[in-house]
Amino acid sequence: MSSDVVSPATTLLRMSGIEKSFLGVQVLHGVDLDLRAGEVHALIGENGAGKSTLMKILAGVYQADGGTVELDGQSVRFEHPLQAQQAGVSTVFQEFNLLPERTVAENVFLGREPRRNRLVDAARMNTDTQALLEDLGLTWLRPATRVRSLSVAGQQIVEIVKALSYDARIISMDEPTAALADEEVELLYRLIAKLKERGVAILYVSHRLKEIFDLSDRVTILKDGALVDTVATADITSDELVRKMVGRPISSFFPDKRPGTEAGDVRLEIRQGGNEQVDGIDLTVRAGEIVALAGLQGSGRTEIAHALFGVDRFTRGQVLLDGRVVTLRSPRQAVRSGLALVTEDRKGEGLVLNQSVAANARLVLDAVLPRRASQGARRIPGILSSLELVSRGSSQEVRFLSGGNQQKVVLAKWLATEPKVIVLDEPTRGIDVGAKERVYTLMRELSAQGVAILMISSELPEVIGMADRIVVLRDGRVAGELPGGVDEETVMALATGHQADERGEP
Amino acid sequence: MAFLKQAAPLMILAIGQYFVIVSGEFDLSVGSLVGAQVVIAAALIDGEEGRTVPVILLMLGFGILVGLVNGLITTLLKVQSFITTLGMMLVLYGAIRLWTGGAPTGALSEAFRQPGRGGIDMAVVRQLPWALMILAGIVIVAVAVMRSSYGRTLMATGDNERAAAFAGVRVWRVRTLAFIASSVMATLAAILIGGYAGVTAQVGQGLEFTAITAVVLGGVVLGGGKGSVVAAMAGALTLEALFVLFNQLSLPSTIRPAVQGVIIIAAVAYAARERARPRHHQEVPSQQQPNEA
Amino acid sequence: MSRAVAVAGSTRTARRLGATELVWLALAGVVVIGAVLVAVDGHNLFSTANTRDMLARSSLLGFVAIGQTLVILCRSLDLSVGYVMALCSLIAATTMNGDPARVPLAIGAVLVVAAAIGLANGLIISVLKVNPFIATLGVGLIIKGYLDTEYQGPAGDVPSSFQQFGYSRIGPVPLSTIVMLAVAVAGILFLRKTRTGYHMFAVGGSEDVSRLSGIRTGRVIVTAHVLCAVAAGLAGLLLAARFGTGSALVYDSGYDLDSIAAVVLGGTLLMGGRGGIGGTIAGVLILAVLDTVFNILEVDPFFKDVLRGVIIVAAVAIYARRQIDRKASRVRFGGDGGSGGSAPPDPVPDAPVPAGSTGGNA
Amino acid sequence: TDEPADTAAPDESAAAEDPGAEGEEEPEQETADGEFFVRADFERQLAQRDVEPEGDPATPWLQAIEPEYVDTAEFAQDGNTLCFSNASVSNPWRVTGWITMQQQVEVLQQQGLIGEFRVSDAADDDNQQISDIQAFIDAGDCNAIIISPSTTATLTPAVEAACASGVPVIVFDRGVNTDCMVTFIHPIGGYAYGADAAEFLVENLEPGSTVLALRILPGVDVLENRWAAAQEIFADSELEVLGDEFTGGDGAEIKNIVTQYLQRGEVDGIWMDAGDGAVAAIEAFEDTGNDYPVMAGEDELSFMRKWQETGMTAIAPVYSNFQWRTPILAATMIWAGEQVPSEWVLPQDPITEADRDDFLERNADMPALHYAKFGGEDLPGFPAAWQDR
Ligand SMILES: Nc1ncnc2c1ncn2[C@@H]1O[C@H](COP(=O)(O)OP(=O)(O)OP(=O)(O)O)[C@@H](O)[C@H]1O
Ligand SMILES: Nc1ncnc2c1ncn2[C@@H]1O[C@H](COP(=O)(O)OP(=O)(O)OP(=O)(O)O)[C@@H](O)[C@H]1O
Ligand SMILES: [Mg+2]
Ligand SMILES: [Mg+2]
Repeated sequence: MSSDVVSPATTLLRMSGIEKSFLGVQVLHGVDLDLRAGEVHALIGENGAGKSTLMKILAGVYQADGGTVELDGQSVRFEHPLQAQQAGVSTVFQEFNLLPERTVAENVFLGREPRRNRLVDAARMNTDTQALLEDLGLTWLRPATRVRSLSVAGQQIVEIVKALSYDARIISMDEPTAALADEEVELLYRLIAKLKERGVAILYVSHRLKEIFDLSDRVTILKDGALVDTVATADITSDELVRKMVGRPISSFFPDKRPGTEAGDVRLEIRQGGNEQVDGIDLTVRAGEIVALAGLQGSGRTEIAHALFGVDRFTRGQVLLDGRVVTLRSPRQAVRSGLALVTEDRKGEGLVLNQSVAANARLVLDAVLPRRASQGARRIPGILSSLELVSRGSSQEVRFLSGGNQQKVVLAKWLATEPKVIVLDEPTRGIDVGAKERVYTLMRELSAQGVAILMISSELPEVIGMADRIVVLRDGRVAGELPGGVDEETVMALATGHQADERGEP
Repeated sequence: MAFLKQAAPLMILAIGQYFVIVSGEFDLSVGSLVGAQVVIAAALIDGEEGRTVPVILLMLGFGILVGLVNGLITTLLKVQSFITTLGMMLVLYGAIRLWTGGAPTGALSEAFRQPGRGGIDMAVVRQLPWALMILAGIVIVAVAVMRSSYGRTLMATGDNERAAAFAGVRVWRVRTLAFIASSVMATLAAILIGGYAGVTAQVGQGLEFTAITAVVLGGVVLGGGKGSVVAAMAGALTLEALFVLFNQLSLPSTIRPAVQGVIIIAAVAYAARERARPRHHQEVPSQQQPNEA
Repeated sequence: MSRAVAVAGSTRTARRLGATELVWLALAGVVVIGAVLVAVDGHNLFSTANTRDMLARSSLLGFVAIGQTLVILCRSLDLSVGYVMALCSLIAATTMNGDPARVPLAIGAVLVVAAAIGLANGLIISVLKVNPFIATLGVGLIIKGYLDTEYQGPAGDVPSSFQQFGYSRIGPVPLSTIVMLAVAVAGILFLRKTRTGYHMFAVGGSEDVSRLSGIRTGRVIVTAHVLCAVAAGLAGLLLAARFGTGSALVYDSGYDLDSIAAVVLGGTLLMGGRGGIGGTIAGVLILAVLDTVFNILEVDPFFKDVLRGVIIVAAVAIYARRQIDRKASRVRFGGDGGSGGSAPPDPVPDAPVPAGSTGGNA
Repeated sequence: TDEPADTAAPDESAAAEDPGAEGEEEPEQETADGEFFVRADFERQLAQRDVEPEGDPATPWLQAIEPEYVDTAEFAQDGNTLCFSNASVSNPWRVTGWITMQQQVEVLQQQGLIGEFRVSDAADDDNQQISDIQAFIDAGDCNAIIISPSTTATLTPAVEAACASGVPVIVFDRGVNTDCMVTFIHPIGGYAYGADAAEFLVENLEPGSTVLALRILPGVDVLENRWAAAQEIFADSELEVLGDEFTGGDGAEIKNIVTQYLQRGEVDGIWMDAGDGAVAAIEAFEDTGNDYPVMAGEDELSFMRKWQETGMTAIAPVYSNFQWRTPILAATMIWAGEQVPSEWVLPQDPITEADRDDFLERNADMPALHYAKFGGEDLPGFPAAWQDR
């Protein structure tokens, strides 16, 4: 598919020189972007490159500090999402934006419920939703189902349906496939094709290069908040794209193992672990080893971490630490047994945002080992400085730190407990390149010290580049185990349950 | 001195309420509890000096029990603390009157009245009230507690319960202890109030709202995780000073609630603005802005 | 696949029945237990007199609780309702001043003043970002100051024509109860049939999500507060009709906390986003039935307080239990054979094979 | 006249229609203002204090001042179910009276004069009390309904409905704006109470002395009457009223306020609209090292004991607690077809230093929050019933 398929390249939207800062940190540096009617325009870049921020500016969630947005040649400035919607711009946000207590139909039509005689026409809302769902081939979704009872993927689909239902001329989608299995991705492909035919412009963010090449006409690459390039997808190879995105060859991105790092005894072992979310999990991690858990979103990786850490439970099977069977019923017991868990949801589960760096860093010590807390806390400044934390001092509230620095505080908090096994769930999510490297280096240092590391990541390059072994999950079960350094397709194939060569090359 | 002596009970209540609020909860039962404790003291002591100490110990035990029940119902049964403590407020109010037949009976002993009423005679200030020394003791303990591991975990729990739980905090225990602290503080306040003014039927009524207002006035955020115990006390002191000021200005007493209402709304609105400012970017702009598009 | 969904769907509905229905079930339970206790005492709970009594007791709290439901659904709270009721009873009685011709004027005045107070509450909360607890407590204090200064006792005179609102009955049902139920029905329709009603659930569920979906959340909160205050104003009118005069002292009768208790007893979440007026009415009726039963059994008034406290907490604890169970609904590998209903059905067999550009021919 | 509203309840409609009542007085600034001061009532109550009540002084609850008897033959009957709608038992005065009433009922039940005694308590909620009264009416088997209204005036329609049901209605303590009941029982009233206290201060303080007024709540008209009478009297005196403060009847609040006034200057006299917490006010003087003030409290024992102990100059105005017996007796009289006064004004004599010790001795074993003139010494339950509660 090439860009000249779309013959009359009417430019619908032109964003130019967009600037945005958070807390004095500039995250967008004069970004330009234009969207043409009937095109799929991919937006790619590393985590934290500013893709979501750009989309949110377009959606009226944030306001740009500088630059202009032109819609049909008219300068616009959206102060409220409603204005964007009214102007024909709809958005699938990266975070879920659904009300769990409301039904699918109510969520889809939220904010613009159909009315008859000034009253909400619930029947029409349901039939319209039903029609929309049927139109999209989603017959298994019921308009009257409560969103709370849907799976993550189901919820993601509702999000997409909601955005489509706006009859918008511009639809931006922020990682819409992140939670989807292959079949649903297929479905999305079909939807996007239909939308293109109608002349809708689609701004599409995804980390999956395959989708970029499958779908897009043009691609804009962001790096560290700055525009790198906008090119026709047909004119670029995936290697080139990655180089533009990362700014250097990927191989040098992941630090090498420290000399002398060796896999020692088995530190952590899960035998046939299972509960309501996962089943038949067998897993071992040795001292000095990095094992990655890969899989699609919702495949149960986080659940394993939670069950291991006593947040949830394994109702079946056994967990062994250093060869001894343990029952961990609470995070407290887990910590006492030498475990640490860096959670995937940094703001929701990792940090107490209104508290200081110091308070966050010593929280686990205070909570679990109060008697040794003060003594243990003395190590913290050293740990923070070795992580190269940038802050205005240890009394600064962590909500004022950048994402990467926040992540360093989380890491420091766990390192202060001197864990024997550390579980890192999406340790680099939303942090910048420099901070990522710091995290990778730290992981190498820890494994050199004999710490067993279980890493969960949705970013395959990271999984492949860092792990000694990769355990791939699918639908809550172990789909297979791969050595580190395999190619992405092999991992994806296991994760989705399809053969890699079934699809075209990226 | 006299002013501080008068303010001491409210400050102590504010400290107790602070523990609960900073952990993200409410305690509406403190007013009823103060009333109940004074009535219990009068009924059980019944004027006999010898019973003073045992009865005070019993009161503390009762206070701990009330806090424990509040805490466990809130944390284990997952009833919102607003409802738990509202229920406790009704139960205490009714049970105490049921027990005493509607009006307080008995009498307090002289010894019981000393902490609230008496003091050490001194040269310069004439008298150093016991109440002030008790307050000072409580403040020192409260500040120390907030600096201890427990205090930090309490703060963390109020800020982000989930993150605290992931860090190994036993949330139910931390919160229950906060409720117990609140009830114990209410008990101590009851000892001072009963000592200060004796038994009356109305004692304690409405103190829960005054205490919550005081804490919020001190900049502590309802919902938890923000504000210091010293600020909460300062809020109580400010509120008490406001009442004295009203009196000094001979403001007609009927109009005082209105002025108080305006002041607390203004103070909290101002604090909300201040808080919103540094992180204003994180929020979607308020929809009141004019449409520029 | 469709089987799995059907199963999921039906279990859902079975669970959903709970929310409001549970409260009505609880009401039925309270009525049955009450009737038995009353019967043992040698009376009949369902006698016309007692039925009237239960209904009459529900109407005043009913008005306030309907309004309170709206604000609580929005994750707000109104502690000023008692003061609004008192003020409105006085405005009504003094405006009428014994003249039947002035009744419409008085009703108009009450509604305007109540709406203005609600507006103030709503704006303080949504614009000044003051916590609803403090905002409405503060507004309540301001009204109290005005009442204390202006009124030294009951004032005004309600013509007997308007007193009918408080005293006349249609069959065993008091007129005020009929009006209250009419308002409740209007409220239910409002929540179920208007956009603003829908948006109240949304704002209570998540203010951020609502805003991102284009809802002007501030307006919704303000509307809820205006309606709540107007409902309290109606309660004030009812008071005036029943008292024949206006009385400031009503603010001490605890209708603020009682109404919140009734709403929560009615199954509405104090955290907002779920619940409704149907449940609230059941909650109010539970309290009214308890009152009547306690009265017939001559339960000590202080013991009533104890019982009420215990019943409210116990009821909410039971709702909370169910709330916890709900989460278990997304089971993938449950003991129930892993049927669940959470995982999206795998293939989409009956979807038409799309023509044109799928991933394959890219 | 037997217009009950004249005494305890101001008749607003009358006041509104006849603004001349206060308009022509054109009182100087400090006098009682407006709405809650009806000069005619004030003067009548003051005069009633000096009227010798009819009846045996040994049973003051059966005495009556200037009674106008009404015939009750139409209500004579054999039925003896007595229904009582109580406003509340939320303060010590009401608790004391309620016990007295129950003791009185027990005696009459033993005599077979009263059968069932049915009570509902409205917990100070007017609306609830209206429902309570309606429940009695609807039940239809009350042979008499006694009502102790929670707020003057607001219960008027409910009381009228009770009258309309044909059952004899007895109202006591606070009044309502109707005269449909068979009898309205009350002590002389709020003006007399407030005047007793104020006059004592005027007599016992030097001209130019300062007085602090402590009040419970705003907006309770019976309490407003007390204060209105006091203002009237203070205005004619040379005393300086420092201020009037609301205390909610809470001892701690009272002590705080008095202490604050003492810090600012001398307080020579204290006027209270009710004696709850009077001891706290006195202690404020002790604790700040000031001389005792001249004090008007109430016949609550805590105050009277403190008064005796300190020997201060004081008076205990009385709002006769023994009135709680009268409605019960009135009900049996009505059933028997005996005449009762349509407005049954009971004596209301303050306790002075002269009879203080006598009352204290009689109540020596009673709890602190008991009222000296409770009038139940001759009832069989005495003293245990009032002690144990
Ligand atoms: N509300 C906010 N406050 C402070 N910083 C923010 C905020 N939102 C985003 N950022 C920061 O801005 C930068 C860009 O974030 P953005 O979410 O746009 O990245 P992204 O390209 O979408 O990344 P991802 O691929 O992880 O979704 C990041 O460094 C992030 O930490
Ligand atoms: N339908 C659902 N509704 C609510 N929460 C869910 C649902 N499914 C999963 N979760 C929760 O979301 C979290 C992630 O789920 P899970 O472990 O299955 O996914 P994962 O493979 O870690 O994927 P990711 O972390 O990328 O979302 C877990 O805490 C799980 O309990
Ligand atoms: Mg993003
Ligand atoms: Mg995960």
